[in-house]
Amino acid sequence: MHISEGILSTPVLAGSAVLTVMGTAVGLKKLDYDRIMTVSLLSATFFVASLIHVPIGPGSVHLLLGGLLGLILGWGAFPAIIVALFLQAIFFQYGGIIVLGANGLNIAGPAVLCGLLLHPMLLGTRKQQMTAGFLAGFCSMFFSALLMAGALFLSDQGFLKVASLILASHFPVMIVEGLITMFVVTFLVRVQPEILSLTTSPQ
Amino acid sequence: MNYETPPLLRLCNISYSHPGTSASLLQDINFSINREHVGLIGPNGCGKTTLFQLIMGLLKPDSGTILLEGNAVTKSRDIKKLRRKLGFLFQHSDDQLFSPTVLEDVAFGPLNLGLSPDDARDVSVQTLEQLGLKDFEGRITHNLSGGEKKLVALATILAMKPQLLLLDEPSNNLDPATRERLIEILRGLDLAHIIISHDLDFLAATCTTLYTVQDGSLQRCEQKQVHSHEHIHPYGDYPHQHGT
Amino acid sequence: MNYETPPLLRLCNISYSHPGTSASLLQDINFSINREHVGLIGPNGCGKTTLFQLIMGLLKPDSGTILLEGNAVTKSRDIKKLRRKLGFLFQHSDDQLFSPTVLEDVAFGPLNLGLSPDDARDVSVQTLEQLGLKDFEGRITHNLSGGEKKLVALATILAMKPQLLLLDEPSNNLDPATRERLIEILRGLDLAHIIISHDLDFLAATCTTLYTVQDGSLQRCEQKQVHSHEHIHPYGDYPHQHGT
Amino acid sequence: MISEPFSSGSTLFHCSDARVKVIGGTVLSLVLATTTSFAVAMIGFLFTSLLLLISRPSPGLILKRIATVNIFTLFLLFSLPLTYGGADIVQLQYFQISLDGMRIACLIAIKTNGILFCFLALLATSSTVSLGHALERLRLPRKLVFLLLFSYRQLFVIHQEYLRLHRAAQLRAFTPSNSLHTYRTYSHLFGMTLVKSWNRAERVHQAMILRGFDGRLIPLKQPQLRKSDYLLLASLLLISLILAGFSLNNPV
Ligand SMILES: Nc1ncnc2c1ncn2[C@@H]1O[C@H](COP(=O)(O)OP(=O)(O)OP(=O)(O)O)[C@@H](O)[C@H]1O
Ligand SMILES: Nc1ncnc2c1ncn2[C@@H]1O[C@H](COP(=O)(O)OP(=O)(O)OP(=O)(O)O)[C@@H](O)[C@H]1O
Ligand SMILES: [Mg+2]
Ligand SMILES: [Mg+2]
Repeated sequence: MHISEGILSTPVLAGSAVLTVMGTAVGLKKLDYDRIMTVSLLSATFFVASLIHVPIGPGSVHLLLGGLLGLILGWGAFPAIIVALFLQAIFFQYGGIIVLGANGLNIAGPAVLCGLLLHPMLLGTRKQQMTAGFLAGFCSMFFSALLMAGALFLSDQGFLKVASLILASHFPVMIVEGLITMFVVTFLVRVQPEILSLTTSPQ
Repeated sequence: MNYETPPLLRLCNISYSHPGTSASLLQDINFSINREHVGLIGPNGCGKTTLFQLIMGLLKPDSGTILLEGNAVTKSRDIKKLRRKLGFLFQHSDDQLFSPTVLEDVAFGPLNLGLSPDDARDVSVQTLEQLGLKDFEGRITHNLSGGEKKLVALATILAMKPQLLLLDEPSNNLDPATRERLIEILRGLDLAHIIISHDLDFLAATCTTLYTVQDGSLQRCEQKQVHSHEHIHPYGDYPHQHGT
Repeated sequence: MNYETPPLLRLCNISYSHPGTSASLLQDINFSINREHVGLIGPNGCGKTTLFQLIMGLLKPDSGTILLEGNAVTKSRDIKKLRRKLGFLFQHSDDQLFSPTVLEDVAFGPLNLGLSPDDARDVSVQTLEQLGLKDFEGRITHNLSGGEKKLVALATILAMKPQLLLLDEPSNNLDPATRERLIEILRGLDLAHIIISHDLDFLAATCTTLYTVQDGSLQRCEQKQVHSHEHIHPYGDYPHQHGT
Repeated sequence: MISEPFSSGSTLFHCSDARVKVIGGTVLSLVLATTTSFAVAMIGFLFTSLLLLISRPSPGLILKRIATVNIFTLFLLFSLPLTYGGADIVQLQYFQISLDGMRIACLIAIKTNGILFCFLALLATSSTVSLGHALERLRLPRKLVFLLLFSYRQLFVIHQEYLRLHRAAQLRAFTPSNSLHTYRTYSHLFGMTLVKSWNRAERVHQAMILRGFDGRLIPLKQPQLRKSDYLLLASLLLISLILAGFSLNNPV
């Protein structure tokens, strides 16, 4: 899911960096010091998700779960994901510093968007909650892959076929992300609903 | 001699050191157990938990063999078989429970063993009843108290019908009443077990043989006659217990 | 009477129930402490930890007042002052250590109190030495053993020079040697403390007064004369201890 | 396990100030990332290879890292010549090989590795903590740096927590497969990890405010810039400037 350094063109790098800085700024602004510890820990948990490999067909993929983070944190997911991506760059050299803007936008943008749009559905029936969970996982992954393909295509029209190949290959992953996000959401609803801000937590 | 059935579990010359450490933590451990009730003591960090992890195949010994019913455990198939026969209760129950409700957690093992959902549920309900946790089925595991978690963790293991229990400091953090209940339960089970504990009274109540791990080697304690020594402390009138 | 200096800490009619629960957990707690060594016992879940959290201002009592040196603690400035004078050792050290290295963790408090980095470093090194943790400075906190974590957590608190220690089950999971060391340390400190523990022998060694929390109320145990009762268990020859 | 294997050592880069390395490394990477010139990319690559050699990483580990990053590069090297299109086409039996595609793929491979080496030599030789404090002194938002430092600190704890739960599942005969049961189980394992993190956050926050925390992390070490740091920064910036100049004059 990460684009490595050296692939994207300058305008794409610059444009996505600007958007990422804006998203992060909004996220940070909405974040007060009482919640910052929670966001740090969720950021770390998001990082840990990328170390979990689940089987898919004959191979396995690692989880992303951006949609879930979006559901939980809303705009706060933006800085949380940026930080996790930075740590991934440091630890595993996934992505890098210069493409952090592009990778951040690709992953955090859809995560926040899906989270904000789907969160109201969590207040509904059990079925609606499950649907919201599935859609959060599936759609955030779908839009991330779409943005990634778009970034490649905008960098160089010749990437068209490669980009669509990447997009297509992500479809099974989207389904797994959807299922896992759905199950985690129902888990949270039962075990500690205030994580999804479904009950007013004592603050 | 050769016609005897081999013991359920046997360790031959097991040595182990954690990667990155130079000195070896456990050296030439020899031990066998069939249907005994064994206690295991030793200072913090001497390698008791590590020994259990070696037995369960979670760590690989640097040298030595583990034998299950006389057969060396080497391939991953053997390890799977061993894990079905041995139940391991973690030092921290929090690390052992992960399903939303108690019933789901207890049924998880039986389901993995291939039971149908209905059978798995029956086995789980039975096990919970056996431990006096009848109304716990629908409770959220995460919200249970420490003592309740310990008992539920025990249920998740018993539901898989093991032949030998490895219990890592089961009486830790339990209040006197829950601790008594655990002793009753362990005495009621007709199962072999190895119990790690710093709580000698708990071991005295549940075990017949005692081993110590010290400086990397496992030694059987001489079974002296029951000793009695005087014991003094204030507030003796408050209902109390020694060694929680 | 009125000219006496007021006690360091005083609780007046404190009542509390967790939000969402109906029955109140603690009711009309009255208590005061100046320079005593107090032990606190009670079954799991009776609200001992909650009481400490109330004292430290982490939870707000439903009714009642907390007085620090005779002044009611109400404004956030008062709470800050209270937190400087009281040191709270958590039940789980893992939650209390959050810096990468031991030295940084111990220096965190002093730095926040406004000490210069050099002074903070000096205070921390001294505190670590005092607890016999001299070579621990550079160690990574999350790799320490349970007992070591507990001692480092104590160091982080002592580095802030509190006047009263609140210790929540400090002897849990400690081996006999570390436990003895902790007892020595606590006796060596010239500090008032309140210790929650299920381990009566530990309390007997470190406290002079004992309170119990039961059914929501705090009661002082009558200090009977030191009692002695016989005590029997096997393996008495293994160097042992009661109540870990 | 997660670790920072390159951050310990005693080479020039390990001893340099993290701020210098962040600025120098970012500027140099930026020049390499934006160049479209083969020559500039190549010179940059050679230069960062030199930097990597100076930082003396352990060979086995470094090769592994380079290999993981280059999986995607390899994918491009194989796919772009077949899919890129353009005017320069060579027919090779059934395949149409696009020379433009080949050229682009090679350029990308050089740039990717050049920037990677720069990163490994300059940034990976600092611990995450000193990078965090460096970023704060470079005026990054304090909240963002706080997030970075704290998620870094809790990472290991949370990962170990997950691993222990996973182990518990394994011991109860859990074998992953392509089934709903598997996905549900992973969700429960992750969900429980999440719940624990959430609750730990509150307790750690309490521990911090009890020790006088008011939103600002004060570092114990306040590194002072030395002469060698200024020298390193100057030479990194100079090289970047020269490369950037070349890059502007030679778009191809
Ligand atoms: N994964 C690991 N890597 C390196 N060292 C480890 C690891 N796990 C444990 N250790 C170390 O090995 C030693 C033995 O640990 P173990 O958990 O087996 O002790 P224990 O006897 O169970 O102690 P306790 O009574 O405190 O539970 C300890 O010093 C511990 O720090
Ligand atoms: N945030 C909370 N919301 C609701 N209930 C809570 C909360 N925290 C604790 N409780 C409940 O309040 C009761 C008292 O908890 P507390 O931690 O004070 O007990 P304790 O006496 O310290 O027990 P232990 O000996 O097990 O540490 C328990 O039943 C617990 O489940
Ligand atoms: Mg242990
Ligand atoms: Mg408690």
